[in-house]
Amino acid sequence: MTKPLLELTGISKSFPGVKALQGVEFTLNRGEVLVLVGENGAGKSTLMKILSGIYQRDEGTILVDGEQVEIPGPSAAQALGISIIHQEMNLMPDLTVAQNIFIGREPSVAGIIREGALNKQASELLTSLGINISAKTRVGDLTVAGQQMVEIAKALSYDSRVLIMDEPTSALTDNEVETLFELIESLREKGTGIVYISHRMEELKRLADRVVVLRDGEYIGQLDRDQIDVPTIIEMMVGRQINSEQRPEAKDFSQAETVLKVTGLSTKALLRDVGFELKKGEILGFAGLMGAGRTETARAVIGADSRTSGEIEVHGKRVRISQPADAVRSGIGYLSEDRKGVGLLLDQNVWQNTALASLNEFSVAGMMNDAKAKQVAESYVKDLRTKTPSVNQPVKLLSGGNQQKVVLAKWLVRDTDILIVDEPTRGIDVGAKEEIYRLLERLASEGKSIIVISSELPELLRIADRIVVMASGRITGELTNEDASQNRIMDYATKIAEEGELTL
Amino acid sequence: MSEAKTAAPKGSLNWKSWIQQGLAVGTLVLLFIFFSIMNPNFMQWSNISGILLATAGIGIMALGTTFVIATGGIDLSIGTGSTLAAVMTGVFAVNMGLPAWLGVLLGIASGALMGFINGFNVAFLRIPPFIATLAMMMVAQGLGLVLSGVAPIYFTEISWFSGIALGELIPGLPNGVLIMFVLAILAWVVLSRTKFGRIDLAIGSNEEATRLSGISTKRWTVLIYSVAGVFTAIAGIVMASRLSSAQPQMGVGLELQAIAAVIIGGTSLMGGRASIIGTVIGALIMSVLINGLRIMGVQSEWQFVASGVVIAIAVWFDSLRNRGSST
Amino acid sequence: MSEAKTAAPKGSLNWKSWIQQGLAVGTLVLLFIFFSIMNPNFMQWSNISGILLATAGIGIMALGTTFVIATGGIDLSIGTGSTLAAVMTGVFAVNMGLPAWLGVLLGIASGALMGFINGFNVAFLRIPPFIATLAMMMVAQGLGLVLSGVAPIYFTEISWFSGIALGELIPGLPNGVLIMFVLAILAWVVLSRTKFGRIDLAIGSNEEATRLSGISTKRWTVLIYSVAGVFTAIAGIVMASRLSSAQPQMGVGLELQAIAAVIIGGTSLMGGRASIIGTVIGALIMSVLINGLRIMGVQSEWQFVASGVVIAIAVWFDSLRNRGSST
Amino acid sequence: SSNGGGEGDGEGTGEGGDISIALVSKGFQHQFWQSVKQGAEEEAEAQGVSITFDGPAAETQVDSQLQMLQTAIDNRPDAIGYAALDPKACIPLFEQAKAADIPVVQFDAACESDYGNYLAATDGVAAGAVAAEHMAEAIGGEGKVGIVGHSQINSTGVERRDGFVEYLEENFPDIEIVDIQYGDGDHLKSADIAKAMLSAHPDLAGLYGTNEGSAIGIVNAANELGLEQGKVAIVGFDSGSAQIEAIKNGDMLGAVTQDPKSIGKITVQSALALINGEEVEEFTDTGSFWYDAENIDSEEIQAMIYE
Ligand SMILES: Nc1ncnc2c1ncn2[C@@H]1O[C@H](COP(=O)(O)OP(=O)(O)OP(=O)(O)O)[C@@H](O)[C@H]1O
Ligand SMILES: Nc1ncnc2c1ncn2[C@@H]1O[C@H](COP(=O)(O)OP(=O)(O)OP(=O)(O)O)[C@@H](O)[C@H]1O
Ligand SMILES: [Mg+2]
Ligand SMILES: [Mg+2]
Repeated sequence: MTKPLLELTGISKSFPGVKALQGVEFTLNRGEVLVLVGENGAGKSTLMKILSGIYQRDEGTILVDGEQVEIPGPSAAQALGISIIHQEMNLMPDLTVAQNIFIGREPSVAGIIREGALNKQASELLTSLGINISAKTRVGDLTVAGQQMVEIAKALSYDSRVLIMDEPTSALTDNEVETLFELIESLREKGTGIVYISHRMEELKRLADRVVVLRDGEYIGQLDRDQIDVPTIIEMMVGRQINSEQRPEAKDFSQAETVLKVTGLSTKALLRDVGFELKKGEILGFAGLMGAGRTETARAVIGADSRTSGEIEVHGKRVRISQPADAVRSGIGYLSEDRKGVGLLLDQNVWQNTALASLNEFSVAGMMNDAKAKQVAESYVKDLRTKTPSVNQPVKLLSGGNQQKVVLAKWLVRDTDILIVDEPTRGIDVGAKEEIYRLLERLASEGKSIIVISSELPELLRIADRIVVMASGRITGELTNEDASQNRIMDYATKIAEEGELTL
Repeated sequence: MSEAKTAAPKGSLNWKSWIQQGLAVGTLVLLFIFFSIMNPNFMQWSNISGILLATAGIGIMALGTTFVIATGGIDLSIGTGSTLAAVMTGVFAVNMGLPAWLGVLLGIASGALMGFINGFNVAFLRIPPFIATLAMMMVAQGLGLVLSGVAPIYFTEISWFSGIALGELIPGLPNGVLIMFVLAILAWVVLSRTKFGRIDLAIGSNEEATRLSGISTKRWTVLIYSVAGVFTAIAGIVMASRLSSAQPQMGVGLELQAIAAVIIGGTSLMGGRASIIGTVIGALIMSVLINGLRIMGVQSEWQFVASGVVIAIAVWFDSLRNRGSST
Repeated sequence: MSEAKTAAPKGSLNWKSWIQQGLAVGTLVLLFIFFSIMNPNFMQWSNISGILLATAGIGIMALGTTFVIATGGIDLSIGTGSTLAAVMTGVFAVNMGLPAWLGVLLGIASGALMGFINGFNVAFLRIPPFIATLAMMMVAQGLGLVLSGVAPIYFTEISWFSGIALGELIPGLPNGVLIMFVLAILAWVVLSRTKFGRIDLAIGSNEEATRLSGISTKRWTVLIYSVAGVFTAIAGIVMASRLSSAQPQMGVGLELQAIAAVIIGGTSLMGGRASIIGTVIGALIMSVLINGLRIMGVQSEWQFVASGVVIAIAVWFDSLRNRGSST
Repeated sequence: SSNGGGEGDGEGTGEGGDISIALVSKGFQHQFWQSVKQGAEEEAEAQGVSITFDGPAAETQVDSQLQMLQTAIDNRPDAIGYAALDPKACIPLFEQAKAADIPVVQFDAACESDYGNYLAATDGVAAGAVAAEHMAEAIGGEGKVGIVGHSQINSTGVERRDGFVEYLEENFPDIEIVDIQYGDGDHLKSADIAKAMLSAHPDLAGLYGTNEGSAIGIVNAANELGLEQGKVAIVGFDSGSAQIEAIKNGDMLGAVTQDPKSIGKITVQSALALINGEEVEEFTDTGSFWYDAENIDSEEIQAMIYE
């Protein structure tokens, strides 16, 4: 047998106040998909960043093809044939898709870039990957999902021997996920070694040749393909058992008060006559494919984007919402899907972010009561099991999933009657996910009303009392949880697409 | 949910911010030592208080600008704006003969108005801060000349006016310096202890995230620029008080010095990070440097060179501190 | 997913950038029409070519600075830097008596060196661009005075020197203007069609992402500032050629005008978005405005006010265009 | 009023009947230039001609000033008045004026062109010497003296400094000039410079400011430091109400004034003479005059100083 493609032993890495990795080891063979799992903050991304030259390890050895190597920077990683799809978007928003993918590698003649060839090359790549995005689109104009697809295309364009994917599907809907899996299959056949990080347990079985589990920066163990069993893995990850298969019991909301009523909502870009009602104590799910308009609906409702038409009633009263501050005043909070871009103050710390939507609550006559804000933040850190050395830690230093918990905490503190959560569990580990579901359920049972936008159908089926399905800026269907199934939802979500009305 | 505990190295942030100011203070102390050795007269109290007084104008401007820069904006109108505010004070208090205290208040109000217009242009008309305030800089310069009739307005009739900067409520310390320190403390409280300060930094950190958190970022932006305008006007009045007159071309070019003081003090032009103490120290570094070079009798042209080099080195030292944490 | 469609507005970028330049051009045309009506002399070719020639210095500086601003940086050293480069040319070609062409080349090289130092300080020493280039601005001002002996250096002995700006390879069009346009075309090609330009914009768009793409952003940053330094030096030499002399304080204060021209032209101070055509138009708007007000006989003090207001309005119009897309 | 020159003139040129004169000065914000402007405007009104008065924002902006001259030529006035910031850079434009047959009168500082050598100005070197003479007298011919200049480049700044320095070097070897620094004529900057000089040289006997801003800066410095009157002899330049006040109350020994109004007046007169084809004098020294507490109320001086 040939030497393994990649062999890591005794890798350790500390940050101030955090031991991110301690003596971690694993090997990766040619044509193998190795799935790395672990709770938020377990050290998965850190390990991969060491491999791709972004961080330097404190201890340990890295062998590539049996040869010890140093990886001092991203270009060294590229030279070794290692490329990475980052968990957090790392794209240049002002450049086009094609320009992003081939940055620094543009086809040129005498120093002049052949823009046509560049676009053609990118289009071919995107087509071959089944990604339906124009190569000339500015990346900043894409949705998070679109950006994630560009990240994937970019990493694949390097034609690497080792491909690291750090939660590539966290922002994707099932269709894109399917395409990605097909890609992974073909790469495996070509002999590429793949390290795949995910919190989606259902993906493990599909993909994994081997599963490696990390917990608190330590190597816990590994399972081969035939040993893979989700409950076992979860137990290795979190040290206890979790049942995630349950569905909410059917409730009758016909008598409940309508707390939010949206009618005739349209926007210039996409939405056409969107209308729905939300009852007191209800969890309403929004399903749809990438770009269906769920995020845009939420943003239009809270006044983050301008509407061309549409009326909003809260508790039966028409409200005028022209900016998010109006929405919050009317009791509507919105947790955005793009936590890094518009969800967090990255340079500020955990408690400052947690307090951001509730400054009035933490201040008297304009003077802040920081002690109270810290105390509340600490209680949410505990509640949500956010892994952070302290509430004084800048959020940019937290792992992706823990950042998400901070955003969630911000809205939980604000305690609005209506909460719209857009991809609330994006990047959150199974254990914590379950806790968030319970939290949302508890809030609903306390009389709050919640809209959950999610691209994970199991998630919607797990918590939503009712599911609205969108396609191409319209609402195409509505199902109670009882009637809903993944198939029925997909039917609605692709309805208009099949009728060919989607072209805008 | 109430008594959660975290195994946190508490106060680690404070420690860092102390180091930060420590480094700037270090530069300041080094300059002090160096100049004292070069010329013993440097350490006389009359010279020190002269340095402090020379810092007052730029220092006060810089304090206000710190709030603007904290949002990721910039205010180029502070130099000529301070002049216009002084001229307005003169117009009201001298030319129109209103009571002097009212003239001063109206002068400050005109500064607030300039700031308001800046903020409105930035937040609601979406003119980039650089251009909005550059335009205001030009308008203020022109109006200052027009309203003063291109001639100084003298406050000599108003007996207490020169006392604003030169009187000594605390014996030995000119009031202008006192005003700077009082405003600095006020600004420090506002930045670090109030909702205003919190939102100021939040906007600079991520405006959209702040907006989506239910904060009317536009209105706050207008307010922040208006507050900066008030500081600018006070700076103008303090400088005018030193001269007992509003000189219509006084403030030209001071904006870059004030902004430099802010950045030397560790506030980031990208927004989201600001230090009031740093700003004061930054302003002091600039004045001490210039005064020291003058007292050493360094030729004017070499003063430029030396100042440039020292400022670069000071900020470079400061950036070393950040090495570890970022990447 | 193969059948999922995205509503990507194809080619929207080009369309948008046309509108953008269209609006700036619109302002320019409006100004032309207005001033021609106010004073028929405005439209004389000698006045037009005068405006163009007056634009050359700032315009060339602004072109170089566009590359720096595209990275999200800023270059405050262009004003005094252009002066220093002109003085260096004088020192080499006149004082030291080297062949004049060599003097010019060495003058340009000294501009590149200034840019190199700026870039090094920004990229490797992590000094914020504002401070790094402010320091260079002061150093250049001082060195310009020192090296010139605080007096103009005259190029009158070098017969062809004034031809650099004032000769007419194309009859009726001063060479200085020609140089500006040639450099603009060059800069346009470089920005939009070369790896240099692509990386320039990538750094401004997201430096970290660019670095993670395996690009040595630091080295490119140094190169970008150096290139800007070359433009600055050429600007200085063109201005010196107009005056047949290196005036040791010639460029003081021009930096803000040049940066304003860049931003009026639609380049974002945040980086990532830049327009060379816009920069040229921005520089022209500034000159036309000043020249037009002068030729109308508007008083100097009102010229400030009018310029400020027009610049704000021009950029506000421009920002209207962006309304729809962002938010 | 300061409004006299502006608006009417653009139209004036168009109507043809009026005589228009375009004055391009070195600046407009300083009191000195405002007085030149005033003198010119008064004369213009008396003669029934219209004038424009323009100047760059700072006296370093040679380029901008040339642009103003170019604009003036393009406007085809009947005559141009020009104060050269740089003696050589203006030569090509003077050729243009010559070609366009526009007479040029110069004031304050000359252009080294063959065309238009009519000049109304002050001899700055001589004026500096006048200041030095009184300084030497006041400090008894010995001691340390500092200079707060307003420009190390601008001809007026250089001449007033050099005249002062040379006079002392020649006549008073016991007077040491310990420091020369430049405050751009900015009151505050000059005050801070003067304070630094006084700190560095506690035994300083005299300070000389080369223009109004520099001189007032020195006075302010002495006041802020609480120096007793007369401990340091302060000699100034130009006038303005603060300076007049300082001289009257003894804070300042005295100052040299020029006659800017006459410069403006003579410039307009010469321009009119040239338009009418008359001969004018090549050079008019408008003179520099010492004034102090004693002679300040005399008629000659009152005519020359301005508030
Ligand atoms: N630059 C840094 N400075 C300080 N601490 C860091 C830094 N980067 C990561 N950490 C910490 O290291 C630990 C591991 O983080 P890492 O991002 O590797 O987790 P992860 O397993 O990828 O989690 P997730 O599933 O949430 O993405 C976390 O506690 C995180 O807060
Ligand atoms: N800023 C923007 N500029 C142009 N088009 C946009 C912008 N934001 C969204 N869109 C377009 O609007 C459509 C709807 O996006 P939206 O984010 O609402 O979809 P979604 O259902 O939330 O899907 P997902 O978030 O999974 O992509 C997409 O086609 C997207 O391309
Ligand atoms: Mg991670
Ligand atoms: Mg979405």
